[in-house]
Amino acid sequence: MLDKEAIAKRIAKEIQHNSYVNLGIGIPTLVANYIPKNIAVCFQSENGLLGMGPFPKEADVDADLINAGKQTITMLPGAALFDSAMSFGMIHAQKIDLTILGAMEVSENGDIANWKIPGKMVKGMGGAMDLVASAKNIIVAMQHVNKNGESKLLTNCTLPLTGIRCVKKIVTELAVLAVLPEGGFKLLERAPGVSVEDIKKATLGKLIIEGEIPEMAFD
Amino acid sequence: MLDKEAIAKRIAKEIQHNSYVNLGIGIPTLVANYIPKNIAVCFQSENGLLGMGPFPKEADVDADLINAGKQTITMLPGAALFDSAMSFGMIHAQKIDLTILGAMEVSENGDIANWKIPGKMVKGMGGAMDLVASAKNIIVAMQHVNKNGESKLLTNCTLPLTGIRCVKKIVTELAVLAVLPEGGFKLLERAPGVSVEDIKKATLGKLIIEGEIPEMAFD
Amino acid sequence: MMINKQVKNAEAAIDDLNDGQTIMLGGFGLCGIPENCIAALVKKGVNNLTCISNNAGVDDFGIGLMLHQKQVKKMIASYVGENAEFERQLLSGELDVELIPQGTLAFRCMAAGYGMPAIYTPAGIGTEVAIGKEVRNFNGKDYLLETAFNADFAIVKAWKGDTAGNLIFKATSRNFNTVMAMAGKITIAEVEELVEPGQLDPNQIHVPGVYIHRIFQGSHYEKRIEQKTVSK
Amino acid sequence: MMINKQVKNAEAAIDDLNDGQTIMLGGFGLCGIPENCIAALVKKGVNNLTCISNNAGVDDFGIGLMLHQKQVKKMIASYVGENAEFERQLLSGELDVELIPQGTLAFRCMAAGYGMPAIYTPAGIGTEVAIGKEVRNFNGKDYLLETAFNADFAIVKAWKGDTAGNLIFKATSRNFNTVMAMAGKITIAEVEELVEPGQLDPNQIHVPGVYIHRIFQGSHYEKRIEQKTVSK
Repeated sequence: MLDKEAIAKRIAKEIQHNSYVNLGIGIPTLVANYIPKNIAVCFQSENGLLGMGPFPKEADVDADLINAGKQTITMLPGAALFDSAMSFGMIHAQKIDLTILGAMEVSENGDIANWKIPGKMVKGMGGAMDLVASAKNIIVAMQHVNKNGESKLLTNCTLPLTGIRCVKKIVTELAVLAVLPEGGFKLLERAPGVSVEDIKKATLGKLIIEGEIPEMAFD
Repeated sequence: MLDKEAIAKRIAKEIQHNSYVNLGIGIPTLVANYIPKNIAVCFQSENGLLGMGPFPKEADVDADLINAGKQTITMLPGAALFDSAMSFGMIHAQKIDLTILGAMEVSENGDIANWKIPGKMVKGMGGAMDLVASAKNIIVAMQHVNKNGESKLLTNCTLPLTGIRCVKKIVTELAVLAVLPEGGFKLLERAPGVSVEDIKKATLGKLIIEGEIPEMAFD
Repeated sequence: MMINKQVKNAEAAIDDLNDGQTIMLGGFGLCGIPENCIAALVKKGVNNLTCISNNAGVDDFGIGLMLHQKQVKKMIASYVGENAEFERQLLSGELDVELIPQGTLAFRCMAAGYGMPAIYTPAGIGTEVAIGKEVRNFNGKDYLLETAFNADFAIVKAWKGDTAGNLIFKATSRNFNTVMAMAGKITIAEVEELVEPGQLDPNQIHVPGVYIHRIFQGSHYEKRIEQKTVSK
Repeated sequence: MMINKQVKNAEAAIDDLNDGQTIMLGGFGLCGIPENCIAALVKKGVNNLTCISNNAGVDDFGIGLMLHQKQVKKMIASYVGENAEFERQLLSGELDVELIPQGTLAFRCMAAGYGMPAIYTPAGIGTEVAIGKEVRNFNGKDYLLETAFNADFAIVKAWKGDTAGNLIFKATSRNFNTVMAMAGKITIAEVEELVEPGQLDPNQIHVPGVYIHRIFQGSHYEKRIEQKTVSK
């Protein structure tokens, strides 16, 4: 079983050289800490920044420079600022190569629900619906089961959708899975110490297991 | 009969305090020379400038600073630069109060033709179709008749249209005329030395003459 | 002579902003919000407003101050988390809330500023956001038709401005301020530093003055930070 | 590590630009045109191109150089005056020409850069530009539906750029260069001055590097003036 940092570390391996990446709030934000030095990557913050850097030193905190999670941040050399329209324009024009975000549910055809629980507080979708409607590649970082022990990998989502047929890959504390174009969660890797049987038990949607499933490598 | 400078001078009187104005090529460009000192006006050049100033001194000529007629120009204090999309965006959003442009023909319902003569060279409409489709107020500066002595104020335009039902006022070497919402050229002023009869002869479309027609005043 | 948009202060700028009107408020979270104008709106006590803004402030700052006084009838936003009074008014039915995707919010402002009556966006396809909206397929992909906003006032906050109305923003405080500035029937800009025409580089202006109807230099900016995060 | 878009020169930048492709070329008149890339296209002799550009250059400069070599099959532009060879090819039927309103040209580029499949514009309503196009009424006004451009390459010219692809333009040479830069499937930027990341103020960048695929510092800019006008 992986902790949040390990999930982020595993996802970091998915990031390709020379790519533009949008990181959602939560585990996705941690991914930035695990990018290998030899990989050129540029992080977009959808409130209007490309080239987002780490959190600032106390003395460098600037109220006018925040990320989409409202956290104070810094800019790296080569950063560019723009407005919200251009930001979502570049998202819709697929200039962002990879989006990593959290989810409450993912269905076996790649639908995602992550913005609303009816009857409970609704905080709003923010930029998530734009990101999932347009991203070339979407990786979901989430726990395999919810607090009640119920699978979050379903045949169909039960919560209001954020987007349809968009998730390409899922990394959980138990496994790495691809969402196949024809539907189904294809098991790619097991977390250390996790058996295929454990993953089967935690997955309600169609799980596809072909051949030996390797354990995740982290090097 | 007015010369080109006098037509420009008469049109300059139409420009209101605190207005944004787009001037077309030809006579309209001359209008800028006759704005009273107490009138605040800002000229837009649709290639990307608000706050266009006079032509530069020889030493200040800059190939990167031209107007929509490709002439070298200057910027006034308070000028702003932008791209072609924003430029036409502000035109379509009616942020420009007045457009002054030339025409080959105007019809009595306010249609305008000024971009193409079939069979002859077609230079293109440039920004004219955008301007006439959106401007709050359009004044046409032109000769009353063409080189063959034919009226350019018609019942219907014969040349390919640039826009429909858009011209509000016309200033020619003979007269100032309003295009009425219900159709028709309403004669407002005569040029010095020009009779109502002269204007009647030169106008093919519906001419509306009510009461005494004053001679233009210039001061 | 350059057109002069300067007004004395926030009170003068919002003097004719009345009950029942629709207003846009720039900012993302508490970053780049028009603090002076919000304070003036609270003081003026104008009511039954429809507010278009990415967020609704927090309990005791930003639009939260207006919510506290129940000045807002309807809120159009993309994210409204972290605001207990907002939640209470939403659940009690006092407040009408329309949540829309953040890009849709930006594009509906931009459409207004560009004279486009509507735009197409893929955001929300297949979700409850699409309910009742026109869906159209272009090149194999579905899009929603979303209409331009129609706001009586847009209220934005810039870093620098000149009396001709030209604006320059700093860092990520630009966010929705540009597109909203372009979208208002009347646009009010408050700036940290107001200068004379000619003091700003025309090449660096983010919003040309033609979009701005009133401008003033604000004061006492608090610029509250929602999530102060630092690295050691 | 920042993504590096630098290529050696114009020849390297257009190396895989092939016969029959659609290319956008920035500039208004001869102001802000990608002189180095045009020279390289002429030298390479690539043919049957569809060119999208506001103008077609003059007889012996700009796109006129490509017309002279008959490299252009189709020209999409808003204004093509003052070009005798262009006129000859148009009248002889050698050249296919599509004239569109200047705003429509800008918006069809912008649509591509913003992921919008189409936009609505009032320009051309009631004219021959509207023939065969969908007309739709919004709020009592008619608009034409115009689709986003789909260009294999966009070639633009900026004043300053960094190796991450960020661009800054000077004065009115910005024109179509920004929206075309955002619209190309592959975008090439030539700049007068290429600097390292961190040398440009992030607040002043007109086109973020994410839109740029290749960038190089051009040389020997002629920057010809079409209409030199001076005051005494």
